Amino acid sequence: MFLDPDKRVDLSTAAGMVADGDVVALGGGLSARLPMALIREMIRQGRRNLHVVGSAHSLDVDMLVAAGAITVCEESYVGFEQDFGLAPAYRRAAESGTIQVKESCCVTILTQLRAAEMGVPFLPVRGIKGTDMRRLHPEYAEMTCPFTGEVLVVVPPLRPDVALLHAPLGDTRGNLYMEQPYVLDEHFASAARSVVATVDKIVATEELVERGITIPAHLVRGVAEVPFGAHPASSYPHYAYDRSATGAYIRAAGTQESLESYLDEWVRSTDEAGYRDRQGSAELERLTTWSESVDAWKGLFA
Amino acid sequence: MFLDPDKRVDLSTAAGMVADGDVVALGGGLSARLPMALIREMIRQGRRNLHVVGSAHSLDVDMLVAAGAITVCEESYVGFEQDFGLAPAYRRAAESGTIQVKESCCVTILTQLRAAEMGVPFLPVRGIKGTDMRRLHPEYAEMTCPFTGEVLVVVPPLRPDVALLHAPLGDTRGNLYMEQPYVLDEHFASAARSVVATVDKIVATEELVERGITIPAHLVRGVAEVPFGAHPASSYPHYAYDRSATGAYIRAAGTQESLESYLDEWVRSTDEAGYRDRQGSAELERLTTWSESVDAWKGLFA
Amino acid sequence: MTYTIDEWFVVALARTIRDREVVFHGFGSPCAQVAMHVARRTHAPDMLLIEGAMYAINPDPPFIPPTSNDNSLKQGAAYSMRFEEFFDAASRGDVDRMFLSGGQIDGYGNTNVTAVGPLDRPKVKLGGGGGGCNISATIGQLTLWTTRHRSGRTLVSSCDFITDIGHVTPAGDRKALGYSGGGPQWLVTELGIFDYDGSGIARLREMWPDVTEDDVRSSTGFEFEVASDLGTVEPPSPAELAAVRAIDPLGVRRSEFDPGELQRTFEVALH
Amino acid sequence: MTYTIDEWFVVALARTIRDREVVFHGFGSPCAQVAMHVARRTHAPDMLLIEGAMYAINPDPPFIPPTSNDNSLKQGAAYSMRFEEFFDAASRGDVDRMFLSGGQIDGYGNTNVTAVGPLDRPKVKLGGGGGGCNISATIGQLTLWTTRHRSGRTLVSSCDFITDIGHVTPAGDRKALGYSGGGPQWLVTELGIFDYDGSGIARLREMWPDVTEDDVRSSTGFEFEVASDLGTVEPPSPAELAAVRAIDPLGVRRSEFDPGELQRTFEVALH
Repeated sequence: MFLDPDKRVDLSTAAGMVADGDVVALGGGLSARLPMALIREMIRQGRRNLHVVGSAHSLDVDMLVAAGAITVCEESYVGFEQDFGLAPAYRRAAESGTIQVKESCCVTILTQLRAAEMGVPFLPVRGIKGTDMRRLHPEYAEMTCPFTGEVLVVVPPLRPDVALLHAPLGDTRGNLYMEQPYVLDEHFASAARSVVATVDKIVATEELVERGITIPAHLVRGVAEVPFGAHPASSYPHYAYDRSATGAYIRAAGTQESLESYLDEWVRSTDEAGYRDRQGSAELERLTTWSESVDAWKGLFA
Repeated sequence: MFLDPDKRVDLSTAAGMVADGDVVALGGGLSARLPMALIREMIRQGRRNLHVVGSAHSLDVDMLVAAGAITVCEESYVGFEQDFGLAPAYRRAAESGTIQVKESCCVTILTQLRAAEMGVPFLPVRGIKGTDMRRLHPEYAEMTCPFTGEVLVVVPPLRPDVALLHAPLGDTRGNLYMEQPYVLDEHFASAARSVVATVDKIVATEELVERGITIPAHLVRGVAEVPFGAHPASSYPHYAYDRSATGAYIRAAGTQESLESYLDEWVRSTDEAGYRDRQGSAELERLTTWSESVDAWKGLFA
Repeated sequence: MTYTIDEWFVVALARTIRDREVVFHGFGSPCAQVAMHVARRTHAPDMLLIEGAMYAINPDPPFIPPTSNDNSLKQGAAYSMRFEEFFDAASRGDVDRMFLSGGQIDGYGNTNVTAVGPLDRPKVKLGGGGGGCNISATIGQLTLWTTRHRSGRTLVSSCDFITDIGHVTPAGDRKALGYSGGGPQWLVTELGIFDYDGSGIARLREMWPDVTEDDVRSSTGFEFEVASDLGTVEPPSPAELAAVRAIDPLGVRRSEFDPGELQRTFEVALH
Repeated sequence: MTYTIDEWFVVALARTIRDREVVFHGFGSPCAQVAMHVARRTHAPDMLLIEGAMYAINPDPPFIPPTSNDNSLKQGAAYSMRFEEFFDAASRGDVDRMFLSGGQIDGYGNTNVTAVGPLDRPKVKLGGGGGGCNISATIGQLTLWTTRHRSGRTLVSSCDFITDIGHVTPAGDRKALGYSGGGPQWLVTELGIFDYDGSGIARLREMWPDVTEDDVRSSTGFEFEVASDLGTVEPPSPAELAAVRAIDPLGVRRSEFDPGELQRTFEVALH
């Protein structure tokens, strides 16, 4: 556990807490609370050979794949839903065999995290049999229930080296406040060897207590304050999903060549302050207007 | 799941949702949020042959044992801590063999509830080996981990017929608000076939949402509004533990004979309105003064 | 007054829900998502609607956004489940119905959302199954759907990869696998509606009025039975159409359809 | 100025805690409970204190109440763990120390809180182990304590029932059982303080000044070693005594002692 009273670090130090080759859990899901500033910073630092794990993800995984940072991908889904469809870089890498796809299922990942949390070396899952998932996971086994005689698939613990989480609010000790859905973040925090977090804003502990702490400080190794640190994913209650910025990525991702230009322009040639500048403060502020009216909110997605 | 929009029932109907011979999970723990009004009502209704399960409990179990309602007791602890010591009726019944003591451990019960929640027929636990717990639980088994070769004890699911919970606040749909510690109540609610709840007060759903719902309505079969329904256990934020009323029970419990008189006077000869009258409204109101000052709070335990 | 195939399609999906069912859709499934809200606002007011990816219970979203993890989708919900709370409920059999789609769907209702072609070098790497794989085994009944039937590549004789299980898999049927869930009950496509016969094979029950049995057959890679009372899909009621338009003002449901399909327009019959 | 054995006793317990440890006590354990707060207020300010039964992290209770589930015990805590959150942390080895007592304690530090006498007809049905059984296997180190050593019935040659495991059980030692926890490190009684030798047997290290080695031996049912540097328990510092009195104004810690023991009074030495 992490007992330091002050866990604040800068983003570069935070991203440096991930080593090449680590098993990395990615917090949030789809277009919500993705640890994008950490993703971008790891790309700047040239991180390699990551084994990423998680549930349903999108830009975070696709951008890491595009940057050549991922060797093994063990997510339950990577894509942009019906809106932008398949994940371009992920798809290219999977189809050309440059990453190993160990696609999993939310329940299986949850169960493996629970095994790590509970300190047991295996746990059973009800499904999997009859599907082709074991072709991707020869490490699973089967056991016969001593009570019912049923044969169930059993899975080993999943103990990520580090969980990268983004929260709208945190304090200097590393307590984090999130809004639901927490997705797997609570389980990542307990199962991983350490949590490295970004928060849009560091506030007094009292403010977090008022709202309710989601992830307690003793699980968190470092916390970096990065405004719009999840952008273009959402970080409610502060800002909504930036559909337009995501669309810009998708358009650039048509070829690896144009994607490299995108990464150079938006990531490698700048830092997070520069990233925010280039996105434009008016554009970013617009994402915070979701709460003004239903029309304003809906307008963000039109 | 329970989808009726109005789950309100009177206490008698609520207690009637427990059948003789049921496996009954008791919510709360020690001196907090015990479902005492339901316990008393079940005694009035002459409920028999219950198999109670839970973590660390006190007056709820002891009183049911005193009334002859329990056949099997599968709690991790029954007693009155260092303050009043061993549980008098439970102890007599255990020593004379009139109840079957299947004492368990918090982690084991949690694990068995999780198996029921997860829909799997077994789960492993790390401990138990080396202890004598299996002398009380021949139903446990052992399995060899296919990944590590370790031998672990595995336990079957625990699916109570009904979980009896007390919450300070609820709504007409059956949503419940509790303060921490929730103890096993959340797991009981998910693992049991149904939840029957008492609440000190039924309030608007909006008020619960403001505070945060602990147990969602779809798990709750019936909810009865019973002021001081946990008394003499605490139900924060409303009232603290009534040490003096608990002491009166302990003094009466010295023999089964005096305990019968106690049950006649405080339970069998009256209803909950009468119970509150006999306790005295001034005495009950005093328990709500805990929040006025540290001295007032401390004074309740002096 | 006219309406379009996307509207009628989600109404048909909505009708597979019975009142007082506990129903879930996954992410990236706007047609199923809109359908659930239509059902709750019309014939199934007492269903328990679990909003996919938010796990919000009975929300009243002001609109359907183009992404499933947006907070608009929990507006009005008194309670949101935690991730594990939903998946546990589904695994232990407390969820009555789930909507599932697939890049490939075979005659038994097995679905593939993982990869088309060989696994080590797929022709198309699909997005992945999310949480469907395990809980397809245990949820009460499944409503399958696809808006890509006409492509001829979706309803296939055999899936290249089984992500979510139907009635019968190469490893056995549900009973042999020890699964409590009932499996696919309906398969709704932009051409027609299938149910499943006693052997677990899709059976054509209804078609849209602008579709012929030959259209269906030429687009379907597996052999299927045809119900003796093969009929036309019941048109949407004004209330159903109004519900579709109210819940999905941005038309997110349309993103599931090929642009050509969206040209299919129908007239409200005047009685 | 004088102080009493209960005060000195909890100070001795407190000293078994090292700074920056994650420490837990069970319910019904006021001596351990007070000791943890004393440690946090004196030599271990950066420990992580997990309040037993409340699972509150680093609370500053205004007083110790006579029951472990009282809300006073989470005052000032920014966070309280859920039940499973604590027990999972303990089970996976993230908790460094737990305090454990027992109606019977054997030489290896196995404890019995279940029943004295035959299991089907116990002579004394004890309260039960709560959550100690499983996590005694996995928590880093254990501080055992009893205030009933002098009774002669507590430190026994062999427990009638092993609820929580010590260093060696009839089924094997911790290594053979596959347990990662280090087991008992200290045993603090109202007569003296033991640690454990390489074979896992209690070894007398210190005694209170009003206790003789014969007192200890005649009250102990198992054979034990005596440290070559057998000494006297270090008296409490003014800061430690002040902390005891501040955290436990109701004197709840005294409920663990036989009334006769509470007469043991000591003088603060003037230097």
